[in-house]
Amino acid sequence: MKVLLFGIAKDIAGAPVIQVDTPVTQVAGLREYLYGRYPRLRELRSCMIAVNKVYAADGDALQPGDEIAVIPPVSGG
Amino acid sequence: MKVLLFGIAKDIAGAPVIQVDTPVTQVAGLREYLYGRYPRLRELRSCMIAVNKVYAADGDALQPGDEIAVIPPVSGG
Amino acid sequence: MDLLVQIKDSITVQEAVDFVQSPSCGGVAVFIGTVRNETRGKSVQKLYFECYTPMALSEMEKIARHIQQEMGIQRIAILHVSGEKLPGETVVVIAAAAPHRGAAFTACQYAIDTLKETVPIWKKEYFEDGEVWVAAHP
Amino acid sequence: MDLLVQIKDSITVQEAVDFVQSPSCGGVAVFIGTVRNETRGKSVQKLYFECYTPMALSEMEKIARHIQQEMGIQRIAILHVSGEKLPGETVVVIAAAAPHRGAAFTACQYAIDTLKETVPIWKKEYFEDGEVWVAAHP
Repeated sequence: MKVLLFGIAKDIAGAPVIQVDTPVTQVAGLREYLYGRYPRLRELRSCMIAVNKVYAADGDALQPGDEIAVIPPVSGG
Repeated sequence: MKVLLFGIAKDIAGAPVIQVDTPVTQVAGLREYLYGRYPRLRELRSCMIAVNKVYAADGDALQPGDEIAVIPPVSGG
Repeated sequence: MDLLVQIKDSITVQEAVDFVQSPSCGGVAVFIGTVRNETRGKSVQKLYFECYTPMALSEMEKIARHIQQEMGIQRIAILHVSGEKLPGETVVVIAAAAPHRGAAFTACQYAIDTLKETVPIWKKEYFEDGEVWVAAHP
Repeated sequence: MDLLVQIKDSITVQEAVDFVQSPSCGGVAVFIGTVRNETRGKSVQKLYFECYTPMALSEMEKIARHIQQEMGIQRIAILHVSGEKLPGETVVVIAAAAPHRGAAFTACQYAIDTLKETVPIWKKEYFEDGEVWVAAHP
């Protein structure tokens, strides 16, 4: 499973895309995986997950082929 | 004493400037004079008098040399 | 000078925005009024704006100064046209710049609301079958 | 199409206004955001905007559709830049046209407020002594 990262999350991971090799089937599981691999993500004001370009809740399921992204606090405008 | 007229007041008077020959010393007196000479001014939604480019109240005095104007309802913007 | 009030034949949004924008102000709110092609269901051919220009500029400046002194606005531009205008043409542009965008919106709305009540400018609408001074009668 | 959402290198106020203006809408409200030359007392050299473009466009379109369906707005444009921007440059333009100007102001403010909360765009500020992703930490 591939995960896109943006802004400070990209800097923390050191890459715009990472590969997740552990099987995760829910947003909550992915979040725990990411926090374990990149503890500094926990320091952010917020850290949302988007699935197929829509904000996802922790209980949402992940399917193979989903476009998954880590959304640190936005600051456009 | 000269009086400037604008918008529909100018149309009612048929001129952009009129001469007032009766002596008037207050805005209220001028208003009565104008209503007498141009009764259709009474039909307007409002009819303000400006003295030296400032809205005047009925009790304000008029001095020789004042710039006096009839201000029908405004509709800019 | 941090305020601009003008009455002229033709105005653009850009000149108002250029005047108020500054590197120290992050947000600009703008209002643009244009000639509508119909009013109360009747097709409008053109408008004519008559201005008591010196007093209108004075009233526009009062609005601008009030906004600067009471509403947290640093730079403001109020531009209005005079003369004939066709549907789609711009007749009024107001731009306000402020460090806080809420203040810029509030100021811009106050400016157009007050302009429509106090500034001695008169609009005549031309229809196929006649013409009328807007809002003159009850 | 009566809504326009775009992310690109450079945007102008005029293109947003041109899109929303129509002879049937008398009033247009606009918000323009520019790069400030300082933030929290520190001089800003430049900004960098990173966008998750497909999702950002989708969120911008949600804002635009909500405004059209719930707020009495006929035409709306939401434009945002990506990449490097210097102080004074325009980074966001929102324009809303409505028969009633109050609705246009309300919609414009709703759009910029919501954009800043939901649209996945990130701003990095460059100072003389370093750089920081805005609002990332508590």
